[in-house]
Amino acid sequence: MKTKMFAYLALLIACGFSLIVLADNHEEEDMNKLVFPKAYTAGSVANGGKISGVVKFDGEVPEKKKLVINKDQAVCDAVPKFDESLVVGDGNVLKNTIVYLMDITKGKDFDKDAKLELDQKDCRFDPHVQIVPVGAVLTVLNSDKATHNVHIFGTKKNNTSVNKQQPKTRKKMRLSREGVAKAPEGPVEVKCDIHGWMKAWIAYVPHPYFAVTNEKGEFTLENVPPGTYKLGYWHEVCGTNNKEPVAVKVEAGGELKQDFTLKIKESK
Amino acid sequence: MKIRNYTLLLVILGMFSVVPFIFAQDTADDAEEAQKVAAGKEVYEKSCAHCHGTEGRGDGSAAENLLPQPRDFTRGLYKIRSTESGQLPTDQDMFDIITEGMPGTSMPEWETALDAKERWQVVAYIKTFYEGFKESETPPKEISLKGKIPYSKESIEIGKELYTQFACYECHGDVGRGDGTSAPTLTDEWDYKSWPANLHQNWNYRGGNDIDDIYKRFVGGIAGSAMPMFEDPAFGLSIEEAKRYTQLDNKGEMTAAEEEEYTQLEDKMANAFEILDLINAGEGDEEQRKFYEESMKTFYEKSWHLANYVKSLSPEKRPEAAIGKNALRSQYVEGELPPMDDAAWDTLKESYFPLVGQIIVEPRQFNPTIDSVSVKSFYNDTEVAFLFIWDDRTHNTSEEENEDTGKTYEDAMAIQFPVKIPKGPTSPKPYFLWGGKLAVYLWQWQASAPQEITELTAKGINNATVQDVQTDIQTDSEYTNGQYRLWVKRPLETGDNKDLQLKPGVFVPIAFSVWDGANGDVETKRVISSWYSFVLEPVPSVKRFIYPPIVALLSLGLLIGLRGFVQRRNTE
Amino acid sequence: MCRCSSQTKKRIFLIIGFVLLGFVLFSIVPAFAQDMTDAEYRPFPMIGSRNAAWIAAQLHLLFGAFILGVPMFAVIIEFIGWKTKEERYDRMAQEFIKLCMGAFSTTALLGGVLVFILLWCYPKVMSKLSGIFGPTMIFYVVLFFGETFTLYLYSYGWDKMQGRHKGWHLFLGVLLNVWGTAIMFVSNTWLTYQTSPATQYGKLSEKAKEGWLEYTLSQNPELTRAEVLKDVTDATVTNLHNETTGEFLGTVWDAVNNFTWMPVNIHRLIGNIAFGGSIVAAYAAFRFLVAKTKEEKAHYDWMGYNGNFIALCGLIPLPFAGYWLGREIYMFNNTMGVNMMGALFSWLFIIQAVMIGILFIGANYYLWSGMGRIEGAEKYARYRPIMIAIIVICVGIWMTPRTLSSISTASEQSAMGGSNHPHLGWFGLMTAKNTVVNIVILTTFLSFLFYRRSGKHPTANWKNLGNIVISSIFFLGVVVIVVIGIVGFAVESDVRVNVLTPWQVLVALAVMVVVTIIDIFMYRKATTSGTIKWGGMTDRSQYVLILLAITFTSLMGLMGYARSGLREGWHIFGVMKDTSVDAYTPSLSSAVNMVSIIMVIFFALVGFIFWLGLWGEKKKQKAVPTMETETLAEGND
Amino acid sequence: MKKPSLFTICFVIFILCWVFLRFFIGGVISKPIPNSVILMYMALVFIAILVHISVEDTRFREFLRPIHETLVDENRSTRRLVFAVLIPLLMCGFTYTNIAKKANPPGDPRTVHPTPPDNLMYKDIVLGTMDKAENPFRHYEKDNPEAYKSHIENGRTVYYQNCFYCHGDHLDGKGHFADALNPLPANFQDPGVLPNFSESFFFWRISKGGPGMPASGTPWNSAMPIWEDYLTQDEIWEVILFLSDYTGYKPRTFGEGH
Repeated sequence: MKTKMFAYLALLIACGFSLIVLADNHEEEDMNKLVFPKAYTAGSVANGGKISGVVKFDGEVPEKKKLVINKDQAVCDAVPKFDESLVVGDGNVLKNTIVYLMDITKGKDFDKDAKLELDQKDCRFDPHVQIVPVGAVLTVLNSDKATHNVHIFGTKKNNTSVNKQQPKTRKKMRLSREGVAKAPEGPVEVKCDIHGWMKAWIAYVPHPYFAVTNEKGEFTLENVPPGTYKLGYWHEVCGTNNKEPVAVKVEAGGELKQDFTLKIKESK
Repeated sequence: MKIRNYTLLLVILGMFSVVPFIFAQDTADDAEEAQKVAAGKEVYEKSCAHCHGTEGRGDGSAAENLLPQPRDFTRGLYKIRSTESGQLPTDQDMFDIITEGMPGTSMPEWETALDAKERWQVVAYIKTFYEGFKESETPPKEISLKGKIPYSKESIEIGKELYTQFACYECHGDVGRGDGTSAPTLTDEWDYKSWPANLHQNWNYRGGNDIDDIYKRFVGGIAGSAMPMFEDPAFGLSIEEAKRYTQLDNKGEMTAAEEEEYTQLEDKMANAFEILDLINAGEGDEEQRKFYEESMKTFYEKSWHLANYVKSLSPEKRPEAAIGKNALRSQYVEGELPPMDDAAWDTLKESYFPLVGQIIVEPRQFNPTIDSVSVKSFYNDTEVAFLFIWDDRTHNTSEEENEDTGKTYEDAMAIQFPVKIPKGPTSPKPYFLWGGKLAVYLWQWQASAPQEITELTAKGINNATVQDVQTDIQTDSEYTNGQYRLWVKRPLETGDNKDLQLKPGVFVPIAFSVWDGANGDVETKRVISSWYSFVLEPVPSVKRFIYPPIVALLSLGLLIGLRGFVQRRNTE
Repeated sequence: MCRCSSQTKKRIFLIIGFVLLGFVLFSIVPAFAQDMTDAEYRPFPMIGSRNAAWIAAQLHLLFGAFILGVPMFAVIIEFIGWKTKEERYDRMAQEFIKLCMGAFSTTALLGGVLVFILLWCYPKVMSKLSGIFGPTMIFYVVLFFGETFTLYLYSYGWDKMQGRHKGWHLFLGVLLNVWGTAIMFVSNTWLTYQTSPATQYGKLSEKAKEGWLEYTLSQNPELTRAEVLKDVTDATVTNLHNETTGEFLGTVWDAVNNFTWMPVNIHRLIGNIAFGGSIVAAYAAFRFLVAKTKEEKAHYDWMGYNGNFIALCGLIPLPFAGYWLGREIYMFNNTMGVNMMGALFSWLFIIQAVMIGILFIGANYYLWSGMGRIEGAEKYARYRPIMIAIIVICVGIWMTPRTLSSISTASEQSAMGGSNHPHLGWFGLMTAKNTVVNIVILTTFLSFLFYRRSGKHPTANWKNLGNIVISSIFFLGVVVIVVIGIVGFAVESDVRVNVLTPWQVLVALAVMVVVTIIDIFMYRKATTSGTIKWGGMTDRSQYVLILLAITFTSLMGLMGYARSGLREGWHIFGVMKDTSVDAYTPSLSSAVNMVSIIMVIFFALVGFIFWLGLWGEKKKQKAVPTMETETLAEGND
Repeated sequence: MKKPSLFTICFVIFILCWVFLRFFIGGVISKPIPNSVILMYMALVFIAILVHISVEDTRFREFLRPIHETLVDENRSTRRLVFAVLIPLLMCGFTYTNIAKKANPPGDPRTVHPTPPDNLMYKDIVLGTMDKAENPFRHYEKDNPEAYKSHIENGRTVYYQNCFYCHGDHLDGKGHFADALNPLPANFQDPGVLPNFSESFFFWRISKGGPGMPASGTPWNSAMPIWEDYLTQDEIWEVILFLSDYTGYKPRTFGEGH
């Protein structure tokens, strides 16, 4: 009798536990992605505020890892390349972090003139992290004398995978039909399978309040309509703050400073 | 379908009740669909869920050890489609895959296990895992097979040229054995290791191996994998122009005239790509559209040539395993046995030994990369020579220890014989996995010591010992274009009772173990074969000329005798 | 006896000498056994102990089968002759017994040789067996005495006890069969015990129950009496020995009444009849072929017919008896059953199937040939091709092996997709085999029915209706058998073995019984149109009779190998291990060789005995009864 | 047209039977039949024809007539000559091909159903005698269908994590590793497999695998792993439940009184 009861109890606990784990897992999936508002209306913004700041890295800065170039050395190994998943500049500033407003529903429109280019130069994607408005056209350049293939991973939300070869004869390729992201999501991985080390990220976004930190770790979000927002970030290895976004209050015409300090996400 | 036709008829005839009938038809269709999905769920859960997961995420209980991984249906990524890149598959595509399975993977053909109705139901159910199927209003655009170019020597020649132009070698290697320089780093979108196809083994093509299939894979890409949708690298150029361009491109120094020609061609292409982008974006004027269509025609033509070339690389069908009459037969030659590079080897037919992952003893190999080993052999009065040939996409000689496991991963090969040849069909052979109670005799070869063979005696896969007395076994080996060739020569008799002693005319069990370092093969993790047979084919005896005439004479005598007997009987 | 020639006397003395020699050898069993327990095995020179024992045992068994089988139908035929007052039956019965006489002494002698070999080579086993079966051995000797005595009285009193004393003579004949059957039953106990030394607890004697209980408790001190007794009624008690002391725990009856005793008894009883009939038929065929006169030919044709008829009567129920035996073996020990049907001996059963196929085809052939000598039998000839087709197809299914791994090349196997053929593999299953064997039996029965009807015209006014009824019964019977067979593929084997197959057998038997009854009534007052021209048989059909005898003999030899080999490494299965050099099961091919050698010896001996029988006859010209217009079938009704 | 002779008819029937077996049964409707089996069937056909023609004397004579004529008839000397050349030539050719034929390696005669030991063991634990050991979950089928179902589910997981590589998704012995195995893996969809053996027998074969085959099972050559090294007792019993549940075939049971 007793053993049976224990067994039941154990079973019950196990069930509960696995439920928690499952639920956790589910969340975990979203944890690595950006968070978008349900809807966004673009219009003109009068007297918007500005959010800026610096993203810093906290922790021991790992040594720069030189990529092993195992092929096309003549083209690809002319410039030494390093792993770009964690680029820390002087003063521990962190490059390639997306900082954005999570819950903005109304605001400015995208900059129509902005050039959306993903270059492949010296067998490296440039930029490493890129913001692409939903529905926009991305121009992929091939500045190398080598064949690449642009492999943008598919996602669950109807953004099917794109994988197009870009021969060295084709300097410019507009990813129009395939490249139009149908839904906001990301960032998604971009790879060149031919040169396995080439990697980049693209975020399909529905509104323009996204910024990627530069070499100095700086970001700026301009022309933000006054209001209270959740400020989020994403970084390739440091993850997101989706669980505890920073609340910011933007005053009309005001300027807000918000710095972040990121640590390497603990891998499970 | 029927309901729809029926309604259509009614719409035309019954002018007055159009609306309600359409409505009725819609709901009927919906109900039918719902029923189909429900039925499909049942079938799915019995037959598919163990690999693809109850929620279609490709995470069923069996998924752990499978490579390629079972399809994750929640992302709408389907490798084998008849539709263009970035598009969803047609229902027929999904039905076909279920029906025929995917060769070279763990996806079996379901044709015999499920009837057609059930398979369609499963298709309906699988589509519910991905919202994209519901949302897409227009049916996916199928790849047109128009303008197919017949399979011919000329076409294959052109295809071979294009193979380089299109940079297929990057992954598939110079001659197509999947040994391209990019091969070791390829992964799929789920970050699982994937290997480029060995184009010499078309029985492993996931989506079928006829020319149409190859063409579709080429034009439409293989979604989720590293195989991209191809772009004509010489778009806007004719095949001849493209050839010329490649010629010039490969030239180190160009004359001024050539330089100019080269620039011209480049401009032409740049221009063509420009137009291509415009058309893709839905822009472009009538003239540009015309140019685009012309150029695309050339591209499709090239694709057919390429498909023809790829088709030509593999044998017609997978070679028959070396059993029965296909057993490995060593041919007798007089005098010296030919060395590895001798042309004499080409005169022999290969015997084909399929290999599978060793999943009996830990560590196990569930995802083998080596498909088979082919063997040829010669012998003379004192010696026997073997040539072992197998495809391996990577050449791993690394003697460095792996940081994580502390093991070295290198390519290797072991050829296994029993120590004592079984006397007859009922006399037991040693256990096929390196022996057991009965011992086996092994030749072990490693890529790091390509000119050496070690003799082992084993009484179990983890119970092998290097023989104290090593017979002088001559070895030679090479690795080229994704293929190993290993040449071994040994005396027929060694005088060592731990070795196998060979005599012509006696069938000897033979088995293989092969390691692919790049696939993590080490120790018992390897690919293996079960026992096969080989024989030193005896020189045909003279008896075949002596006995037949005797038999003929005897039978004639018998006939005459019979006639005499009948005649006597008649007269009696 | 006084009328006998001096040569006959010589012969009699010879026979008596042989018998006595055998008897002496036999009677020293217990004496020998007691003293020789110290040596476990002694080698037999040249051929080895096992082969020696094998040859002697098998030969003894073949002769024994003959002398046990023949008197059974001799008595019946004698009775028929007495009642119908037809001398030819009486003559034939006497001729049978004469054949028997010669074989009898040989049997005794061989028995003696066998015992001697066993005692010499296997003293420990014999001591163990005689320890258990001591009383039965004495009983056996007594029976043997009775048998010998009765046989002599019966045979040599034949001519004297005609007329008034015929009733007494017949009684002697019956007594002879009682002795004979009892002898076989007794000797069967020893060898069945070796194979299956076990019985159900519920069937044990009180003494054995108590003994076993005590012993079990002493071996498992943690158990209580109640615990052991719980659900024990159905349990198979495999060991009736105290392993430490070697004491036998039950009465002799407990050892006798083991799992396979009765099935083997029945199987052998029927088998002996069939075997005896076939040997007699072969003898008749031989005499037919060498006969010089028409009368002689007619007589031996008739005798061959009768022999074959008897063999057929035995052959038809034989598979059912065999099935029962097999079932009991499964019941006793599943492993042994699997061994028999699926593993070690499975190929033997394919060979058996081939032989039984030959038997059935041969028997039918003989019947059809026989119809050639009956006027008015032609009208049944048109059914013959269909019947041939049915039998051949059924035999084909019957002999299709389940696993083709040893008779197909590797490439054939890969073409089939395994060692089983995807469709023919179904024929290899038991249910298919049971179905076809029932159909073959029914077809053979139909052949016989046609034979019986040949040359006769029923006068019953319901003859058309009767024919329709008979046809529908046949048709329905076959349909039911086939349906049961098909259902058999889908059900659990437990159901199949215990329900479906018995039903199939019952249906086949029912068809035969009902049809026979209807047929007898229909042809009660039949007019005859044709005559049987005895002696008008083809030579071919006589060779078939000889072939049948040979097949029977090999079949018995092979089945003996299976029954004995089933024990594998045991003298007494599960009780006493074979530790001799021969403690392995010989391969099928060596068994086939052995059986062939034994068969050759057997026929040489039989030929010699028959020749002895001819010896005395040469002088007196035999009066052969003239054949009348009657059919024999009538006489056998 | 002249009616063909009995001999011709028989000859044609014989050939037709062969064609039927070789190409129709062994081609159109099923897989090829091994030659030895065809030979066996053809022997039966031959016997059947022989029986039919020889059972009546008149017919036998009619059958033999063409042979007789060819042998002795004055008018048939051309035909006789043709046969006198043809038959020895055929025999000559037949002998030559037989002698010159390349020997094929011996097949793998393997005991399909090896004899199980008396006791059922899991590692060193005796689970009972082979006859008596029962599947501990089998009784749930009647008294607790829910639990029964869950054990089957466990069995399913065990199967698809361990067995299906060889025995196939559909339990038909056609897993993706099956091609290269010799002998081929067991096909549980075959009605001759599950119903003929007890669950204890399957437990034994699964737990001990190829290396655990008894000596009487030789020459064995099975790639079946020793599953007791990887699976628990319960898992083996569960996978047996799953096999029978999926295929609908019940392993052999022994009726009352055994």
